[in-house]
Amino acid sequence: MAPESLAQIFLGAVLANNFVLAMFLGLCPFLGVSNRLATAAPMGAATTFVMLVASLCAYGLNWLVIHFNIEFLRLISYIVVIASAVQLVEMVTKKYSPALFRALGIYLPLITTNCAVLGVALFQTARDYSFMQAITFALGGGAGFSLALLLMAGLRERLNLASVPNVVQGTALTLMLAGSLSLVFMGFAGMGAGE
Amino acid sequence: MALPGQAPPSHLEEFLEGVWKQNPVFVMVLGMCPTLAVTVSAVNALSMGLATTFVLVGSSLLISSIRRLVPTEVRIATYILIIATFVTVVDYLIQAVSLAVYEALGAFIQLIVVNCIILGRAEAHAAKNPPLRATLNAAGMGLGFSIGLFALGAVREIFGAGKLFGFPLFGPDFQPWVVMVLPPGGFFVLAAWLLLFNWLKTRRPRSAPAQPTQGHVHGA
Amino acid sequence: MPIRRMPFAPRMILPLAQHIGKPAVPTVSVGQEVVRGQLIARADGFMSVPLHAPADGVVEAMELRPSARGPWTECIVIRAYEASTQALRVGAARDMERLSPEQTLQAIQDTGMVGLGGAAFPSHVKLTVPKDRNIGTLVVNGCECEPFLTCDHRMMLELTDDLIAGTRYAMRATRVGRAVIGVEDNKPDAIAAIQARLPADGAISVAAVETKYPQGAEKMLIKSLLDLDVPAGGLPAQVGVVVNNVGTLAMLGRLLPGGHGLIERVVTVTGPGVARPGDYWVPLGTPMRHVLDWAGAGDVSEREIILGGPMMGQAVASLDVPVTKGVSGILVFDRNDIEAESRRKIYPCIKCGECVNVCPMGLNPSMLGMLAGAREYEAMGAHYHLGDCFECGCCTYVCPSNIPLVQQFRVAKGLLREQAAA
Amino acid sequence: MNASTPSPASATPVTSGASMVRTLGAVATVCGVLIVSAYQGTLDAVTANKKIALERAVFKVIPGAVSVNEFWAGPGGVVPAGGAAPVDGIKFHVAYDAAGHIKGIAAEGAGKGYADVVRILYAYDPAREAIAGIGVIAMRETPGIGDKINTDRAFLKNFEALDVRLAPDRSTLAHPVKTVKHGSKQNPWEIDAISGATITSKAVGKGINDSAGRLLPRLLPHLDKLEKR
Amino acid sequence: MKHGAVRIELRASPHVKRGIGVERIMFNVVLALLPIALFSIWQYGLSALALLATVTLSCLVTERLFNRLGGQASTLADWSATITGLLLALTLPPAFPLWMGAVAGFVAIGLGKALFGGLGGNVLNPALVGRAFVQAAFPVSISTWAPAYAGQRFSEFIPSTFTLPLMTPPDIGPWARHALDGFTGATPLARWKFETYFTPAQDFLTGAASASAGETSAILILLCGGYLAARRFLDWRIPLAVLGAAALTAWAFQLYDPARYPGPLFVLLSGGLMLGAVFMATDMATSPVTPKGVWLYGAVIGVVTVMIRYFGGLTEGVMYAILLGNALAPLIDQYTQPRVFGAPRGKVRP
Ligand SMILES: Cc1cc2nc3c(=O)[nH]c(=O)nc-3n(C[C@H](O)[C@H](O)[C@H](O)COP(=O)(O)O)c2cc1C
Ligand SMILES: Cc1cc2nc3c(=O)[nH]c(=O)nc-3n(C[C@H](O)[C@H](O)[C@H](O)COP(=O)(O)O)c2cc1C
Ligand SMILES: Cc1cc2nc3c(=O)[nH]c(=O)nc-3n(C[C@H](O)[C@H](O)[C@H](O)COP(=O)(O)O)c2cc1C
Ligand SMILES: Cc1cc2nc3c(=O)[nH]c(=O)nc-3n(C[C@H](O)[C@H](O)[C@H](O)CO)c2cc1C
Ligand code: SF4
Ligand code: SF4
Ligand code: SF4
Ligand code: SF4
Ligand code: FES
Repeated sequence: MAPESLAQIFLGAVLANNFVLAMFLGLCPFLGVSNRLATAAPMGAATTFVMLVASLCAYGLNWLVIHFNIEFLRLISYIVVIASAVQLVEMVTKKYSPALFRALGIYLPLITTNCAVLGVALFQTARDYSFMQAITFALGGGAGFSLALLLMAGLRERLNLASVPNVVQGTALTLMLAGSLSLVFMGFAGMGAGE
Repeated sequence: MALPGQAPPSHLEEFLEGVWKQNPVFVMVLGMCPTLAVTVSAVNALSMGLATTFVLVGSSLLISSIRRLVPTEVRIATYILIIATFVTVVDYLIQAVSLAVYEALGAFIQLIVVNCIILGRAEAHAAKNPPLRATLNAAGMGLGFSIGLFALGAVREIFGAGKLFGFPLFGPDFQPWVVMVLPPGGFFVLAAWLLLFNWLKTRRPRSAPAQPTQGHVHGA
Repeated sequence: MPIRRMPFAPRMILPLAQHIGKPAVPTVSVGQEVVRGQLIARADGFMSVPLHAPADGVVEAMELRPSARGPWTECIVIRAYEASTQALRVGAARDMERLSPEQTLQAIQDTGMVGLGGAAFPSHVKLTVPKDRNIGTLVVNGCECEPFLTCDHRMMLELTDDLIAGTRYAMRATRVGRAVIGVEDNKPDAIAAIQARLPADGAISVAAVETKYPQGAEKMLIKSLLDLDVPAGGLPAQVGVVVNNVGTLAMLGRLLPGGHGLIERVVTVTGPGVARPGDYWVPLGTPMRHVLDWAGAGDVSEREIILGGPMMGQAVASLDVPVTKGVSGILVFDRNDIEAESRRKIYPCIKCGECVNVCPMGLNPSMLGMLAGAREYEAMGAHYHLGDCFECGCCTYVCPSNIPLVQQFRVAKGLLREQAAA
Repeated sequence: MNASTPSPASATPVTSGASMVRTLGAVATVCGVLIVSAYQGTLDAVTANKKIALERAVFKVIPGAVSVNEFWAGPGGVVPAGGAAPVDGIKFHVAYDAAGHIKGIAAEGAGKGYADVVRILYAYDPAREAIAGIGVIAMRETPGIGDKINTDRAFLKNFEALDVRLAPDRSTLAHPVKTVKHGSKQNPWEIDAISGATITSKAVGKGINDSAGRLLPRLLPHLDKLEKR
Repeated sequence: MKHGAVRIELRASPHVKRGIGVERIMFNVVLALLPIALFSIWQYGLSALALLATVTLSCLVTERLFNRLGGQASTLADWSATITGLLLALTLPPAFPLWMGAVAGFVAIGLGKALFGGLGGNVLNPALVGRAFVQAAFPVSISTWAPAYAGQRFSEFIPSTFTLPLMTPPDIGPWARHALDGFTGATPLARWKFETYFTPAQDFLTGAASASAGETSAILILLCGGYLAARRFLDWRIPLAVLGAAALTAWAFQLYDPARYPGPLFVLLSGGLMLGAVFMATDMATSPVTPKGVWLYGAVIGVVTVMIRYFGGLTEGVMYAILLGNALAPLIDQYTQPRVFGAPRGKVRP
């Protein structure tokens, strides 16, 4: 049971310790899929959802491995179960809610298990979060990921119309933006601390 | 990697591919999370590089040796299983060797599981080539990855702490650039390296108009 | 300064296409003598208007001559006799009171009247109410088309009775019971003059509107007079309004009763390069060179000559281009202005938002400009309503980065049009 | 990384379920063996490392101690670690001197700092009923600012005798441990913050206050049981 | 009359322009900044002067350098780099070592502007990018304040000013206390945050409170901003929105707990809010263009500033609030496109 309050956990994961910009989780999708606003929102939603699933799975699994005293199977069980859970969700949505699937489904395979998703599981375990804390953490992480994605997409769309030097095109540009955003988010450090 | 129709590359090329031509950090821009997260110091960077290399080589070897037996349906599942295994192993090895390093790298050791380089290699190379090639290629990739990490870790440690491998470089009252060991520093230093390479590319006379290193869409 | 007459030029050049629609068809032949006001080309169908001789003289040629827009077009060239006077002679007087709406429209077409507000759109077409619509109001556009121009102002002062009469004819033609004359509030004298002449029945009223380019744009004027929004991409008729320029109606009032044709119009000649600026009665077909000499701008060696106003007017390539029905003003800029202009450095868009604030159509020229720069023309049309831009030029006027916004928009529209066509 | 579902429509011939299960089973076995052997192989080394690390940490805050035992303090009393942990038990370490007498108690405290949670190990001296020293276990505070709590002499001096006496009813601290602005410490239960790093300082104070506040009331009644035997 | 060699100019309409160019706007902003700079020199003396000069120079040199690298003509003439330099310097503490100031200038223009394509290309306020960078790089130096109106400010420099490059500046505590006894080195915001001490308004107005150069002269800043706004060189709506939103938020909190939270006046006068609202939030390149967007943008900045001040770890939040506003600007623009004339009402466009 970690000392932080739910609010601190959530705000932290969104701002000061933003999953992408401060904790370096889920960078590959962040760098890869942040070039268009249209895709940013659904991508963020899908990721958030998957992170929630992962968090739930991990919480249960962790209890099991501790209970049966087989910690050495923790990682392998996490990855396998989370992966299959997401695939399951994917199939279910495809079957029962095609609309939702069209909106998010295409992104699911992209994120089935990226650092952000497994990261939620591992960090909540390492910090032995309670159930509520874990869920809050997952939601905050997802929100943070989405926020970063939206901001980045907006900036990149605008820069598409600017005369950016050739040398700076591509990943370098995205990284510079990410760095600057990360600087900005430092401003929220210590939110709710000390109280 | 050997495309159909063209002669397979020599073993040396196989090894060097990942070191330079397809360098995971600077060219393919893969596995960014550990790259940026743990490179606050050269030591951490190298440890992470080693750990990743171990997993790369191990999983590639195993996968390529059983590549004929695995049916397509469960291909990915098998790979994940194998990779996760080697990660768990390396996780314990590091704990056994040095808790300090273990603490420093934290969750990012276990996150090697989801490092795209590894699954990418498994699918794109190990599953299609004999063990020797697979191992060489994986080793090359590992080396390339380690070099990339070191390039970041070194710069960040030098600016951020005025040290390299823990040895002070500038004397006692050097003013550390804290930002370098903070998250933004990671982004900026990597961006700087990429800029440098892009710039060199554009300057080379015969090379065509600057070919920007493209952002890598996850798993695509 | 009242409107002055301008003598005939030795040669008159009359393009057969002075209006939107099908060109007129000549009814005279080379060498034939013509009398001032005589029909020389007949309307070719509904979407067309006839042409009349501006002076006594002889048809010297029918050939291709350069037009203001550049391409060469078919013209009738008339050599005017020295003796020719500028009195209106030819014409069969008619009693307007007894004409039916249809007959009135026919009479309007016969005078060869087009919109003098700039578009040169055949007035009888505009005044023909489509079956499915009913027009409630006739809006008379008494705004001065653009800065510098004064012709509409002068006509409101000097041809007030004609204006009222013309308005009545137009009302009958369109069967509307109500007409509003919108005049910018910087012309109180015009408003007073019209007020004094308004008929008792109150069918016609005059209203002052804010002086603010492009107040005269149909949509803006309708908005400020009647508070009606003409739908994006739509015509005034869709909100039950027809808009006519005061010049158009004044000329109708002046010509219809006597059954005369449109052979001269009031043109503002002005600008830094002009010695005797002012408004002139210019016979249609008078070459630019003649007008400039008369107004004392002949010997400016380096200059820019603009047909229309500074904001939307067209720079002309040749001094042989004639004054046509659509020309409301001639503007001459001299060396200094041109150099001042060419000294301006073009910067990237700094997102100051001036253009967005000023655009009367509520567009986002900044974004449109950047898209144009990136050649993303489809996006301009699809997401940023390029089609609604009516090229008032306000954005270019204010842009501190000196970005040629509206110019780019024209190109973009052109390309999109071509794509649509292809 | 991307585990894309192999679409049924893929060109490859569909393998029989049996062989699938067989392969997976085989692979799983191989992996199982690998993992377990790695686990077993490293177990001793790892536990040894952990013990050393722990002892180093504890001896640092409790100088003169030579051995350490781990306990749980539950609502019902204290039990040696290793067995099942009591519900919301608090782990603490008892350090003994050469003679086997209790030299001090060490326990963990944690509070939200500037960048992230700051985890510290504090030493409790039963004799003086006071905190006798602290050490940082984990923090992500800003180098040069927050991490002064490790090095700042003036700050560490706070913890040579930080008063954590229990209130008469033995159920709470007599005076909650409080971090005050730099230079304004008045009472033995106050912590004088590092100027410029007030937030991290507060995190430390909060960590001690919360942890000691819960641990001491449970622990002190059973202090005698902890003697080495 | 002769019609000899006539040269006829052909240009597309419009043929006239308002004629207020970028250079003109920027130059006026420089003019408007000078009084503020002079005031800060008057307050803090030689060190402030040296810092202003160094930072601005560093910005100009960097701009020129990147012109060279990019193979374009010099863009110094558009004055925007000068503005960046002056503003950056005005937001730094007077005791800031010069070499760090130079770094800030380099980062501001390089990372903040040039690499994004120069004037108008940048998405974040260059000056603030520079400041955010050094704040994260040298957190100690950037929160070390020197006393205003120190007796010998025109005869000697603050000891930390001439720190050797890459070296740690000396502790200026002793110098400061001897320069002005009873000097605590805490800004009004820090004193409020950690001692709940409400600095009286006149201290701000006279600039007696210690803070960044140029932070402490609210009235002067308002005057200079007013001049620009009057000449329509800056968009008055933004400062209004920022200050309004900040004041309202502060007022609400004060109602909630007057003992804990200061009033609107304190919030408006303290820290960099004035300078930020008037000169930095208004940076055109990094603020929205749509009428609705401008108000939203300002409001966000105002509220976030107060939130960071009240609940964040930092004592001052203006910089981060503005940068966040910049980052949001593209999104804001997207969702507040003006309504096209004649289009159905209340229709949002992508
Ligand atoms: C291609 C074109 C077609 C038009 N069709 C009609 C029409 O069918 N009915 C009408 O009343 N006006 C029509 N107009 C006239 C316009 O409503 C407008 O009054 C005319 O273009 C002059 O407007 P402007 O001077 O504001 O450009 C048309 C104009 C153009 C250019
Ligand atoms: C930007 C713009 C400005 C205009 N300004 C005027 C004006 O000031 N006065 C005017 O009579 N017509 C002006 N027009 C033309 C009117 O919109 C309208 O077409 C004209 O008054 C119709 O009358 P007409 O067909 O008799 O010319 C303008 C058109 C545009 C696109
Ligand atoms: C980049 C940066 C990093 C900081 N890191 C810390 C930190 O790690 N711990 C801390 O307590 N304060 C940190 N601060 C300072 C806090 O924001 C806050 O200003 C300080 O704790 C106020 O304490 P004081 O009133 O004693 O100066 C940091 C400030 C900046 C700008
Ligand atoms: C009203 C106004 C405010 C400005 N504020 C800033 C500023 O805060 N920071 C800055 O670097 N440049 C500022 N500039 C200069 C210029 O706009 C800035 O360098 C652009 O961001 C360059 O693209 C300002 C310019 C104007 C006209
Ligand atoms: S170059 Fe351009 S302007 Fe000249 S003739 Fe060709 S198209 Fe027309
Ligand atoms: S020209 Fe410019 S201002 Fe006029 S309508 Fe078009 S975009 Fe708007
Ligand atoms: S006026 Fe010019 S510079 Fe300003 S926003 Fe519009 S296009 Fe950009
Ligand atoms: S660009 Fe537009 S205005 Fe120019 S010629 Fe082409 S279509 Fe006509
Ligand atoms: S409406 Fe045709 S160009 Fe503007």
